[in-house]
Amino acid sequence: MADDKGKDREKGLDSALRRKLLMGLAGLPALAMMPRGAFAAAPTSAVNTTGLAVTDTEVTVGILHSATGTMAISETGSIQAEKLAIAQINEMGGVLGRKIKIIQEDGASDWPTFAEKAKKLLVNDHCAAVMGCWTSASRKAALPVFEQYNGLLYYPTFYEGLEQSKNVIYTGQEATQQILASLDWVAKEKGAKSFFMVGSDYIWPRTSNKIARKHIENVLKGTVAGEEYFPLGHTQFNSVINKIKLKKPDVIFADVVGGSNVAFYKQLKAAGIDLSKQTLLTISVTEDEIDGIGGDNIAGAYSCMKYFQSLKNPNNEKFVAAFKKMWGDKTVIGDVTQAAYLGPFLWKMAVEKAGSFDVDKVVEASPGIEFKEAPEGYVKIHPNHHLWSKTRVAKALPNGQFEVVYESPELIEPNPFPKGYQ
Amino acid sequence: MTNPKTSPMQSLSKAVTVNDNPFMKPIEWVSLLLLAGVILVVLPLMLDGFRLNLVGKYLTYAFVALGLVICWGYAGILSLGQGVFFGLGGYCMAMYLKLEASSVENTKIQSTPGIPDFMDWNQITALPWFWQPFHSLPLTLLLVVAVPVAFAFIISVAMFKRRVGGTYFAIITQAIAAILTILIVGQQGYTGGINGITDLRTLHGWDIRQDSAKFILYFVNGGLLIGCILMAQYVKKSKLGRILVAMREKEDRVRFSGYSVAGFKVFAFCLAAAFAAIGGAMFTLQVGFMSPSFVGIVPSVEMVIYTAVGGRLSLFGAVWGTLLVNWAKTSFSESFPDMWLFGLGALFIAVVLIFPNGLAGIWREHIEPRLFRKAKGLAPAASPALPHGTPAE
Amino acid sequence: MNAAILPSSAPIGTPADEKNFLLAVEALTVSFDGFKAVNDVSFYVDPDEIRVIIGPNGAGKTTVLDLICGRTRASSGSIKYKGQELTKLSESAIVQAGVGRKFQTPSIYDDLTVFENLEISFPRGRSVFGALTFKRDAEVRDRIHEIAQTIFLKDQLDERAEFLSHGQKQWLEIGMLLIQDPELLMLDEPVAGMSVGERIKTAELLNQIIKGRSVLVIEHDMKFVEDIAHRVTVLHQGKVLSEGSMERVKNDPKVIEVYLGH
Amino acid sequence: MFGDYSLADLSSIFVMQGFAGLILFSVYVLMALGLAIIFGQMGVINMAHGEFMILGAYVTYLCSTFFQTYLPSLFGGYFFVAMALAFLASGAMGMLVEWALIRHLYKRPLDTLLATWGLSLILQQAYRTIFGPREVGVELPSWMMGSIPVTDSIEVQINGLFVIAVTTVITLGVAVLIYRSRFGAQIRAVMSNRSMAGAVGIDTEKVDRTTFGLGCGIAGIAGSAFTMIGSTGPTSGQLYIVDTFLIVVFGGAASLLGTIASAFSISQTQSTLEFFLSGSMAKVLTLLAVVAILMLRPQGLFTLKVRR
Repeated sequence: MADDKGKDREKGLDSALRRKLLMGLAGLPALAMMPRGAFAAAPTSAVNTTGLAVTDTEVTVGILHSATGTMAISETGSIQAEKLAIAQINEMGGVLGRKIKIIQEDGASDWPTFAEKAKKLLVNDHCAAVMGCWTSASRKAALPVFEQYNGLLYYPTFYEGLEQSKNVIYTGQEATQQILASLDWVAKEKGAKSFFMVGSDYIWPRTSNKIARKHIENVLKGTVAGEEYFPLGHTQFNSVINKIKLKKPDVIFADVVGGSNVAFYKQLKAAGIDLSKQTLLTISVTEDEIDGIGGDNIAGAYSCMKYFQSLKNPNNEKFVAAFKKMWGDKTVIGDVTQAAYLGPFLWKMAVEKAGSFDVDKVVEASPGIEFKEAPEGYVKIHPNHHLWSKTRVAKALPNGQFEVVYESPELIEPNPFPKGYQ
Repeated sequence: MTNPKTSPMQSLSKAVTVNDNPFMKPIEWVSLLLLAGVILVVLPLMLDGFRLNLVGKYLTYAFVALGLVICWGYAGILSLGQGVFFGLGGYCMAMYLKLEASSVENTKIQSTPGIPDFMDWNQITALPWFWQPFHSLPLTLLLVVAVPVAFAFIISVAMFKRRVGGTYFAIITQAIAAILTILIVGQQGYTGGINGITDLRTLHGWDIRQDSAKFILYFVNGGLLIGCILMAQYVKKSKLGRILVAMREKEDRVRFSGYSVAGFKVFAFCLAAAFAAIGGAMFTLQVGFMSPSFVGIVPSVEMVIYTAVGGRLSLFGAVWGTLLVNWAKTSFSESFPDMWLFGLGALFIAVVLIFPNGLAGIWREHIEPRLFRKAKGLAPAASPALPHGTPAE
Repeated sequence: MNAAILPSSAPIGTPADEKNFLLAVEALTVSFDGFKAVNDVSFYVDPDEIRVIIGPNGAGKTTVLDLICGRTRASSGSIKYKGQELTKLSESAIVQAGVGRKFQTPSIYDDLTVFENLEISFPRGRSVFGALTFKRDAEVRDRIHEIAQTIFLKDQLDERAEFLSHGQKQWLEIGMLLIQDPELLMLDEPVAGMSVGERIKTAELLNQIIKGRSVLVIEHDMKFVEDIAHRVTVLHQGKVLSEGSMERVKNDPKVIEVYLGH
Repeated sequence: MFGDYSLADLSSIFVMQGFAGLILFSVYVLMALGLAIIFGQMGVINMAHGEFMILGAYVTYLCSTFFQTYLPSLFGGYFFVAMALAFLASGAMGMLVEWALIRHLYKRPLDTLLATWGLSLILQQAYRTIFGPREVGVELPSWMMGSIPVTDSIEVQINGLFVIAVTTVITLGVAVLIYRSRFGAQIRAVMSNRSMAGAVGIDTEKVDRTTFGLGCGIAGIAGSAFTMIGSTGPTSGQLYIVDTFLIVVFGGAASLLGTIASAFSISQTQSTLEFFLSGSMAKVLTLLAVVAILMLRPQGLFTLKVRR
């Protein structure tokens, strides 16, 4: 790393020449981001020693999600939440007295584009932090960029774990946080012994199911009656539904995503599986997904998340009202949307604790940061860069909302590399 | 074969012939120099490291487009599965880089150190056999081309021997792209699944993530591309190139002139696969990862459009087309993300309906005549080597 | 010359010595979904003979040529060319054995020049590797110019083939066969759609090129047939109806009935 | 794997599995029928087929919202109105596209592929702009949901029955139209010999346009019916395209019977494999089998051997 920087400096001269040449070129965007810090007054030079885009009045933060492509469905909520949080922070006076300026880039549901745009946000725009990525694939693609250029990413999605980076704060839950408590609940509450797992065929469902299987077999002493995966976008589930009928598991454990999700629940309902009698536990359905599935089709299923829109607490009521005011009455708020909302606040608090925008100092200040106004209640950053959070189980209602039926009594410690579950 | 009827006009022929079939006509040399100048001199001077790396990434697609000119433009074989070969080449390279990044030292926190991290997460405790060859760099460089070409050979021999052609071939290649994507995503223990093979660091000890490495790789990429253009030009100019054109028009006539048509199609398809594979490997090196999203149908069709925009019969056009579409994509999606798909869709339709010969056609029909009218006396030499006729079916 | 007319029911292998025939077609049958387009056809072509096949539409004439050159595979029967069985060979092997075929509509490469059209037909560099390394040397050029002279196209060598007239295209295709120097030349309606002048020139061309080879021609133009044919085979509904000299065929009551009956 | 189950359990599962296969078969036929007309009869490679289906789905969505808001008493029957409108909307769109795009490309089939791919991108973005990037949930009348218990353990999905019924009606309708009606005779005449058909007084342009519109309209009905079992979003159409083309090609492009036979064999293979293997592997094996058979028999299952 140090070696790289040395070389960068050596190349400083001709890159300045290149930039001048660039200035003459119309049509190439994003070329005006000169290191403005050079002209700043003393306080800025104190809070920004690494050439970030910080002026006396402004600090630049990037937002990097898919606004187009197949993932736009999921990522829109995150963009909205991050913009809301930033607007609220600016209203409160900004960060270290500086208003946040947003540069939004479109990852276009294409992983190299995420890497590319991440690099642009860090190298060209000198963003002090980036809120972004949604799928694991996009994060995996962008991660080396954040590590190489020492950027800071706030990643909102609940995900499979098995990762920990100096340059990322994970504001969603990792798999054990999300799954274990809810499995305990379903075993205790419903007396569940046998489970049937259905998932989309990619890393998150497979890892989550692996963790769930270990827990079911080793801790709950139950059985896994079946484990099935379908290609992303698959829409025919009748065969697996028959298999479920044959095996008669106590619990269907589902992590199907995207368009398949909609097909799965519609066909489940059509096949006469009554979710008020057959327990179904899902880790992939938030309020956002229910919009497409239809509340009627999934009513009665249990979802485990750390956040539901219907949570009863003053923080959340304020948050929901503000969100609807900004983005319209019809919008729904899912778990990831709330997690995305946390990012800007966690960053602001870490910056203020560090007294600096420098990534190294912010990272150093981050562990232990508490956010008491979080809509989900209370979160705290763990030294492993994930959040301490509660896990909740809620029942889907026909109107598309959830009714929380269980909440873990304590904050659950994030454990991205769980021993005994790998 | 001996010719029993010796002609009385042997001397005559030498006088009459003007068609001496040079490797490249003057105008083509100019085009080549122009392209090489832009890629190797102008762009590196003009762009910062970030933008240059982007152009480098685009140029890896140009390899695919180049192959499609031969395979689709000349031989009339439309493949909607070029992503398969791009991906296979890229994966071969990524496997080597991943093994190098997964040294025992780097992976000591894993339960099985020394294997790629995603294998460890999937409870795989030993490196699978088909990963073994990728410990060796020379072998990897060989396999980067050999694996995709062998795959292309199997597919194309099976299909062309049975005279599967045209639309059927296109649809079957598309299905193959779909199958391979599902397989790679599903076998995540061996392939890295949907995330692909990520976090690649060094090539034989040389850190490919640093800016200087990217700078050098850009030139390697550009050089390889120009090498491939020259190779394609050689093929195009050889009798084989003319046979491909002939085959596209009147397959039966070629067959009944004593040629095994399938063999020539297999060659064109394998050549296109080889180019795509080189592009894929360079992509992995410059971008730093490889994932199944470059194998599937959507990227494969997009690569066809690069060729169509450039002009499906023009080698240089393929490169320009690739650069243009990608540049448009990047700048459009930066400024009007919502409009981008409209633009891309309209581009597809316009290229088919209005500019079937793409950029190369526009250049030939509108720009070149004007340019060379001014430069007196050059006009005859400027006539293009490419046929003006209707595009391939 | 063996002028015997073999009845279609002749047992396979009757002819005393096959070696005298350039082409021996015996009991050839092909059916498309039960319809027998060619049904038990046998005929024999001598070296240096011009044989014309005539018959009403749908008689199976073109199918017979397709079968000989391998474009269609026979259901049963045999085709022996210089004693070699053709029904098992690939199309390109049949061509390389010395059988050339001209199609009904001019089948040339519009996008290439006349020179390139002829060059592709030049019998060298037919493998993939051979085509890659093929050199346009003096032998090739001389031969192409010679052929161009023969087919009246020496001034059009550098012209793109699509700009040729219909008659010139037919000649070009004949030239493309000629350059292969086949021992058996099969022509499907070589003068169809030609002007009178072109027709005369074509007859002249054919008479000039038949030296040292056999020619199998399908033609409707009776005047033209009379001009060139050594012998005539009449096909009707996939079977051989009559065979012999033009004079003899013309007076065959079966032939008269078929033609007048239509 | 069946050792632990009673005979009654097993037999009822086999019945239901057979029924699942039947539903999949109907879904495939419905998906492929429109394309069989467009690709099989006209030779146009319509990559936007999935987007025409989704158009039908969106029309159904609009209908359901409309009926819910303005005619709640008639909501139970809205689906039939929706299917008719979906047919009309997709059909009209198809005719427009034929006029603007396809008619220039009849001699360049591979170019129709590129142009319609472009069209599919435009339609996707249009859906996204109009309906938003998220999937929309289509409300169904309650009588269409759930299942009818036949015995204690055998249940029959109502929406499955509905799809089977729709498929049967549409397929019979198309068969009658193409093989028994005057219009069908015109279609077949135009497709086998365009200039001859024109010469005997058939308005070939009109026939082309109507045929294309018909194919797209059927896609619209399919999309409408699939709102019962699948998702409706801007990019949902892309999910269908590979399967659909494989079914048509596997059946032998020009044959309606072939399309049905191929849908049957593919659906049964996949449904059976899915029961015994994991879903992903079932899909891969099915596709591989189809591709392998197509390599051995490129003309597909049903084609006439003809003189070329």
